[in-house]
Amino acid sequence: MSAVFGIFLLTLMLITAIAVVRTRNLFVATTLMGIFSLLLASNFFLLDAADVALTEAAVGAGISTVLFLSALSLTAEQEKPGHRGRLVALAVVLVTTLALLHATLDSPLLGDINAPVHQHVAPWYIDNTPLAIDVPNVVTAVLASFRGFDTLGEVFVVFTAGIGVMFLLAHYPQKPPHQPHHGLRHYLIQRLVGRTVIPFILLFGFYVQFHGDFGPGGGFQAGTLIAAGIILFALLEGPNSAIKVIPSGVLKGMVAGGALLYGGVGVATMLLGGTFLDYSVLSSDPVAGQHLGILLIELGVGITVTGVLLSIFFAFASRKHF
Amino acid sequence: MQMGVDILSWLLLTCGGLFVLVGGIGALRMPDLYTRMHAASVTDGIAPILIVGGLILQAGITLASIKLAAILIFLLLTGPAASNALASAAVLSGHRPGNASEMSAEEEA
Amino acid sequence: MSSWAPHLPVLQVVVPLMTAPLAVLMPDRRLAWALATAASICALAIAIALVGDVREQGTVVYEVGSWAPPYGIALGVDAMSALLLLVVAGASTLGLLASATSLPGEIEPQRQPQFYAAWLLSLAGLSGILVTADAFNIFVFMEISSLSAYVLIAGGPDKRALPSVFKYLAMGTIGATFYLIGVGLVYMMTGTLNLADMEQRLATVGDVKPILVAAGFITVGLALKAAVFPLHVWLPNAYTYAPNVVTVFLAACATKISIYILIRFDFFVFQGNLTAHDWQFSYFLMPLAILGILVASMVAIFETHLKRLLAWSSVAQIGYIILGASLISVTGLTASMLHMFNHAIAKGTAFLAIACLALSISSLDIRNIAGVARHMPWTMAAFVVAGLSLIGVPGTAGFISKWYLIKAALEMGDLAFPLIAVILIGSVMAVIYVWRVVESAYFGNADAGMSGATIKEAPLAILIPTWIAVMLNVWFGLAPALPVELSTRAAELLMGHMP
Amino acid sequence: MEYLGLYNYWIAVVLLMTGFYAVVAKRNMVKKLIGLSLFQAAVFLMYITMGKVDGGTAPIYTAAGGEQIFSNPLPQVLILTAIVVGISTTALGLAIVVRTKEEYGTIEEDEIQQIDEHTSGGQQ
Repeated sequence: MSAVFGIFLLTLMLITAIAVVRTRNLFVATTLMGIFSLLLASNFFLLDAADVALTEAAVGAGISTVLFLSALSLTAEQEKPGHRGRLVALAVVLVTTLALLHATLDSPLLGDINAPVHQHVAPWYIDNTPLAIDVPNVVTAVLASFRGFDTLGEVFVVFTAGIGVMFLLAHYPQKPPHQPHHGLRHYLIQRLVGRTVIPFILLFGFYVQFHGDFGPGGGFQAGTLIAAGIILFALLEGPNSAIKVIPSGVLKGMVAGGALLYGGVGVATMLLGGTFLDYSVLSSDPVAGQHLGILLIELGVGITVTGVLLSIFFAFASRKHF
Repeated sequence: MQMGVDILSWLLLTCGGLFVLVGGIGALRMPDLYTRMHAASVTDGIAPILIVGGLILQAGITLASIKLAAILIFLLLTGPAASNALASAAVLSGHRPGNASEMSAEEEA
Repeated sequence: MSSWAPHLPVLQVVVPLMTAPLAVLMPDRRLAWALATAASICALAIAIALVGDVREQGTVVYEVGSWAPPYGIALGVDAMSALLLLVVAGASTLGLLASATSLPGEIEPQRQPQFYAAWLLSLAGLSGILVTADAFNIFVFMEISSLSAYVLIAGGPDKRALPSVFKYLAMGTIGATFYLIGVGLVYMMTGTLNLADMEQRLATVGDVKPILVAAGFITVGLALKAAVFPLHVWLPNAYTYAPNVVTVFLAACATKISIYILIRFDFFVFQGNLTAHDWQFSYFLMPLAILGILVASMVAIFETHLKRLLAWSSVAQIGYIILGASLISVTGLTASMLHMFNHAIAKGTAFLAIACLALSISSLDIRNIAGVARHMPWTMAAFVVAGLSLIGVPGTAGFISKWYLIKAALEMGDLAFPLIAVILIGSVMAVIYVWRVVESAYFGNADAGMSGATIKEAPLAILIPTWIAVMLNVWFGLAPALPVELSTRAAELLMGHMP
Repeated sequence: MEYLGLYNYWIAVVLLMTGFYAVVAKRNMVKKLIGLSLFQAAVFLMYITMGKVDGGTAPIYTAAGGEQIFSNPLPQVLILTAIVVGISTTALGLAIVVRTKEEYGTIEEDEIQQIDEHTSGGQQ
């Protein structure tokens, strides 16, 4: 039965993707991308990827749409028609498509149990997580401990994007603008609804942050949700009052602090005699050490992601129309 | 007893589905922005109540039904607020709720 | 250092990685510069220590989080990665030393801490790629180094940097995602991500369609990232409009790391398991390399902007490196690894000289530097040595790798003659485009160019790193024992995986 | 029935090509970035489809315990990393687009090339 749902959602997703490419109005394209991300997230959920569905919904539908809209407000709304180089592009695309379709002919079918993917490394993770790390959510265990070095690299990718945007957009052609941008101040309904909903969004963000070991969740999703809550506050009350809530000095501290916390845990495990990011040395009982290690690095991830997403949004929002 | 609850929840889910269908067709068929928003807010208003109600009946008295109720409250709070924001933004950007012909002319210009 | 000895491979990445957030928090640009240079010098020291370990033990292995390789992520430093670690750390240290004088003219002081943080991240990303032995981990570090490279290039004063870095971002991301597709297909058929483990499990799977397509996607994706001939369009503009110091660092090592991944992935995983893959590999890459050498050198000859001329020369030299690798013989691979090392020194010196020139000459056009040698003797002397090394004149580093390349070509039997012809034609073209610059600088009449009064010799602070690079050029030209030994061991390691 | 299993992969391939076409053919910089995120989203779908096991559930040990079939956790971990890499690239790309708009006044690549040829013509 769920195969029918899968096929329906996938086809809907394909239609949205083609609509995104064909439409010339960029705002429409961005909204369709939001729909596309939501369909992709529900597809992931159908394919038993709960963590990835939560991330894709929060990042793809939420933050990505906010970033595109804030960039579009500073640039153009309509794409100019251009037909140059269409045939070359089609040729290149067709060649790659044939190559990929050729690859899928021998690949294992969806969900068949004895595909090579499920034989070697995956069962070891599923069996050893309760023993070595004793954390219900196997994905968080693999993400944070077994392949912790990947996630360290990932935090620094987010960190690079954060300082990159701040570095590029700190360059004002003229004097940096200080015009009072008061947001939707005279929209009473939205501000009231916002004021009631924002605390619950932040609460849900913290829940996802510390619930990452037991159910779908973790640093990235939590960082995105908390950033979304504060961005909603900035949209309603205007970026200036939001910057009063989180001044830029604190933001820079969060961006650098989270990454340093994650790396610091790694260096601490080295100082305590283990290898880099080996949490079992953090406390006498190895399993408790793993718990502590995973909790700390998820916190570092959450702080960095929140700091980066907020500083990127404020970099876009505080820019005047030129 | 279980039979009755199943039939009721099945009924609620179907009605919810129908209302979503009505809202979708309305959003397509209506001439201008504001009337389309009326149709679209059907899928925002009555349809979630029916569908989530049906699901709560299916889930019975468990943690899942409390979470479903929370989702319903969240939807009912943010849906109308979003439509209100959209409508006032449209009015601000000069979309007069005139008759269809003048509207389409203005859109073409 | 003894207590840290076992942790060296991971420290090579962690030291620059952890100092990047610290550099952002630095209030003053000089503090940020000092921190960045200290971290780079420390990375160089670790690289040198790792070279020592590799020469004793062959391969230094490190398990992150003490999980066994196929389950956790393992780091492996062998002769191949040790050689390139020296290149990356050395180029970064020289670049940072030169940035103290060259950067203030290009980037406002309050933005410099973020610039140095991006620089450290690029260094950490490149070292991470060289150190790790996990296919997906390579993708993550590739993204760190690419994103920070985009930030470094886009930060420059020249507005034309923006569209060229956008093209680089689009093509770089497509290249990285092609690599991700390739790794995904191989993972689908083997179930593991560790390179060594992948090779063993591939033997049982054999020539299945997804693996063949995966090899294709990985080769094309990495060729795109390495600016191999037909996919190089992003490189000239990106290097020309970047800040001068960034071009020194990126030209010296950024594209070579993608070639390193291509060679390591192909020889360690595919060569042993796919039938006739060596034939596919060489007959796909050799024509591209030959075309790259000839066309790029031709364009460089007619180029007037100095940095763009050297950027096109980089595309040609990448052609030499790919040519060496596509010969699939021990000498061929040694020549390829050697040329990665020697070209990094030669091109690094050339761009350092350009950075010195840029301090007193606004637009780096050949006509504008007429007769500049009289006012800037040291800078132009450095450029001449770099040019000689690019050509491959005996006594400079460039000669050694050209020599091994010709030796490898000789072993190819019937193909020998055309290959040697291509190498020699490439060198002759290099003579032409280097001579055009040298002739204008030394023999051009001064009054035609900028007025003589304003040009004065570059300050000592930037001349020291330039001349350290010149000394390296000559040193590794006369006594190439270390790079030759490491390259030969790397080549034997790679050829060991052949069927 | 056998081809139904490959339907996910075929949709992922067509999505990949839609994104790839948008990046290669479209001249508007924002549309290129949208194409890029489509291109990456398709790769995510391909990875997660590999990890599905028939009758399996999300790899989370619930209190109910007992013998459950879990889907493969590893592709999910890789895709969590790849999603964040995708959004970071998009954010950086958008910052470059905003800066290009301020410097050139347009975000269409053809017009930027004309402006460059025009100004560099003068300077050369």
